[in-house]
Amino acid sequence: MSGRVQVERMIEALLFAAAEPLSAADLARRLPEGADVGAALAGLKQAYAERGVRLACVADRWRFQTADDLAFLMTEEREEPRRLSKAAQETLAIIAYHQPVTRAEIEAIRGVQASRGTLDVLLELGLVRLRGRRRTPGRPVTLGTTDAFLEHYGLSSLADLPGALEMRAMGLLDLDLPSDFSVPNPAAPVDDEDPLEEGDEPEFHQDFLGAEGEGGAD
Amino acid sequence: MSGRVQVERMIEALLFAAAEPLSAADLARRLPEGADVGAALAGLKQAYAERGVRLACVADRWRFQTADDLAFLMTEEREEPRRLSKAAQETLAIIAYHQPVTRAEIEAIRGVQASRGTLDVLLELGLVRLRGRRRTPGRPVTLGTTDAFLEHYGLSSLADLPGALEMRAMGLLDLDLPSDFSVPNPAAPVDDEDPLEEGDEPEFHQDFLGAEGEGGAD
Amino acid sequence: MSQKPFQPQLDFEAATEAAEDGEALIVDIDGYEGPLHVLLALARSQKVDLLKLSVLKLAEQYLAFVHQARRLRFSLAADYLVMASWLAYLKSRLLLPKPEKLPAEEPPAEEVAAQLAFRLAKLDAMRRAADALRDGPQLKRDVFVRGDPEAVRIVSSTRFDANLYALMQAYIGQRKRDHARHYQPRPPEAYPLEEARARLRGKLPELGGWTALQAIAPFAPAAETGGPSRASYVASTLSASLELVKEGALEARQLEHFAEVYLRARARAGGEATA
Repeated sequence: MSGRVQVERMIEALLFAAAEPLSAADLARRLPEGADVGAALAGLKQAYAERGVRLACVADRWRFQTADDLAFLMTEEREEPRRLSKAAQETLAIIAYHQPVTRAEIEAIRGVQASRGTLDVLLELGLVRLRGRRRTPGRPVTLGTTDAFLEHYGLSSLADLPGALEMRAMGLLDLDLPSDFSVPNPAAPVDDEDPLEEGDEPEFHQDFLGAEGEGGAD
Repeated sequence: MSGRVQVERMIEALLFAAAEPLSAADLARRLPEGADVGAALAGLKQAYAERGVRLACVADRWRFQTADDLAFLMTEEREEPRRLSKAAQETLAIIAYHQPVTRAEIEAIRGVQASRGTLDVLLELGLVRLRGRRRTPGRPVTLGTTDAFLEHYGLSSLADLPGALEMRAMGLLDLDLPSDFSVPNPAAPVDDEDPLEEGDEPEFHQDFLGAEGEGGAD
Repeated sequence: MSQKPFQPQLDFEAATEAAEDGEALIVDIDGYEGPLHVLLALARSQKVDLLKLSVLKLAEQYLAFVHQARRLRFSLAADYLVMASWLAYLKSRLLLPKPEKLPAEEPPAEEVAAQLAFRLAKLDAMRRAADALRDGPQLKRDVFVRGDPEAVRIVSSTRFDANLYALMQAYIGQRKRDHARHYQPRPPEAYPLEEARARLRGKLPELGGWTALQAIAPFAPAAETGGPSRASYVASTLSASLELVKEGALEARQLEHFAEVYLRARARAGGEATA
C-alpha cells in the first residue's frame, strides 16, 4: 500500500536531514494529517535491521545511526589539513606576491610575528620553499613558492598570479587605498638574492624563525 | 551475509556517517582489500532509488541526499539561500558552459558590461573560481566553476550540465563568433578575442588538482 | 559601415540627458539589461527557431521599442541607441537591391543578419541553461544532506582547498590593514604617588631601624599581568619617602652616589627636618 510507503519515505528523509533525533510527535507534526507514524517507524526499523545503517530509538527519539558491527570503519581519523588557516592563507599570499621575501618582511606586512606553526604548515604542504639568501647584512634566508603551489592554484607560472588590475576588476581594491598602491610582480628577476649553495642547508627554525618562534599559535 | 552485501553495508554506513561526499577512491581506501566499490555503489543506488533518501554522485563523489520530491517537508532544514540576481544566474551559466572563459567573453555573450558585484557574488559564494590565464595577448584571467557548484546543483560532472551536448552540437558553446560578426557593442568590443586553445578543455580535475588529484594518491 | 550615409531618425536628447545624469550605462528599461536582451525578448515573440528569425521584423520591433521607450521619457542608454542605428542601417541594406559590387570588407547583409540571429541563439541558450540550473534540484533548497553527521569526520584528505580568489582576498586584506595601521605605544603604567605615600605612611611603624629602599618598595606582580614596573615602584616610593622626610616623619641617608638609600622612621614625630 503506497500510503504507508510514502510515510516511510517521508520519515526517512526527515530523520536523515534533521540535525538531532526526532520524537514520534515531532515527526507527526511535520507529516500530513493522519499519517500512522508508529506503524511507519516499525516498518522502517524492520527494513533497516540488516543494513549498514539502522533506525534507533534513544530516549524516545528516533535517529539513523551506523550499525554497531561496522564501528571499526569509523575509527580512522585523518588529521590532514584541508583548508589553510587564516594566518597560513595570509602568509602564503604574501610569500606568493612578494617573493623572494624574508621573514622580517612578512612580519612587516602582516604586522604580527610570523608564527612557527604557520610556516611549518606551508613548508610541510610543499607550497613554500627556502629560495636563497638575501645579499644584505645577516644574509637572511628568503622564501618563495613551489611548483606544487602553482599546480594547486592552477597557474602555469608566477606571471599568472592576478595583479592589481584584476584585483580591481574583481572589486577587491577599493578607492580608499592610496593612489600609489601597487602589487609586486613575483615573476620579475631578482638581483639581490643568492641561491642556496650546496651544503648551505639553513636550519629553518634557527635561521628563519629565530629562537623565539611561538609554538603553532594558529 | 555475502561479500557483496557486506560491502554495500559498509559503504552505506560510511556515506551516512560522513560529513561530506566521498569519492570511490576514498571509500576503497577504507574498505577491505579487493572490495568492488563500483558494483556496490551501483547496487546501493538501485536499492535507494525509490526511497526517501537517495544515493547521488556529485562532483565525482558520492553522498546520500533526501529525495527531491520531498522538498516540501524540509521547511525546518531549509536555509534561506542567497538569491542570485538574474544577471548573476546568467553569468554563472555562461561560466559553467563555456569555461574557461574570460570576463570579456562573458560580456561579449551577454552584450552588456559585467556589473561590479555580479562576479564578486559568484566568487564569494565559492561557485566560481579563477582558473588561470588565457595564453593570448594580455593574458586575461579565466574563470571556471568549482566543486561546490557541482555539489550545489547536484551534478556529477560538468558533462551533466543540462542540454550541454545539444548546445555543443549546434555550435552554441563556441566562443568565437562567426567571422566578421560586428554588432556594435560599445561596452565590450569582441574583435580582439581569441578562441580557446587546443588542450584547454574544461577538464576540471586535471586542471585543478594536478596529477595527484582525487584518485587514491595519498 | 561608415561609408554609407544614413539617417537613423533618432535624436540623441535622451542619451545626452542620461549621460549628464551619470546613468547612461546603468539604465534599466523594463528589466532588460541591454539591447541584446531586448532583442532576445523580441525575437522570442516571433516564435520561430532563432536561427531562422526575420531580422527585418526584429529590427522594426526594436526600433519601435526604442521609440516607445524614448516617448516614455526614459533616459535611454547610448547602447540602445547605437543598436537602434545599427539595426536601421542593417534593415535598409536588407531592403535595398543588392549593389553590383560590395564595398570592400563589408559582408553581405544577409550574413550579418544570420550572425545576429546566431548570437541571439547563443544568449538564449544561456538563458535557458540558467533557468534549467535554477529549476533543478538545489542543495539545501530541494535536497538535503545528512543533518547530523556522526562524530567521525571522514574527510577526503588528498583534496586541498586551493582558492585563488581567497588568496587574493587574504593578500589585499593585509595590505589594507598595513595602510590603516598606526603606531600606538601604550603608555607605561605608573605607580601613583598618592598610593606610594599612603603605603609608606602605613609602614612607618615597621621602619624602626634603617631599611633599604629596595626592600621597602613593592615588587612588581608577575610579568604579563600588566601593572607598573619595578622601577616605577621604586621611583614612586623614593619620591614618597622624600615627602615624608620633609614632613619630618622619616629620615633618609645615602653613603655615597649610587649607593642604596636607607630609610628610618623618626623617633618622635613632628620635629624639624633633617638634611
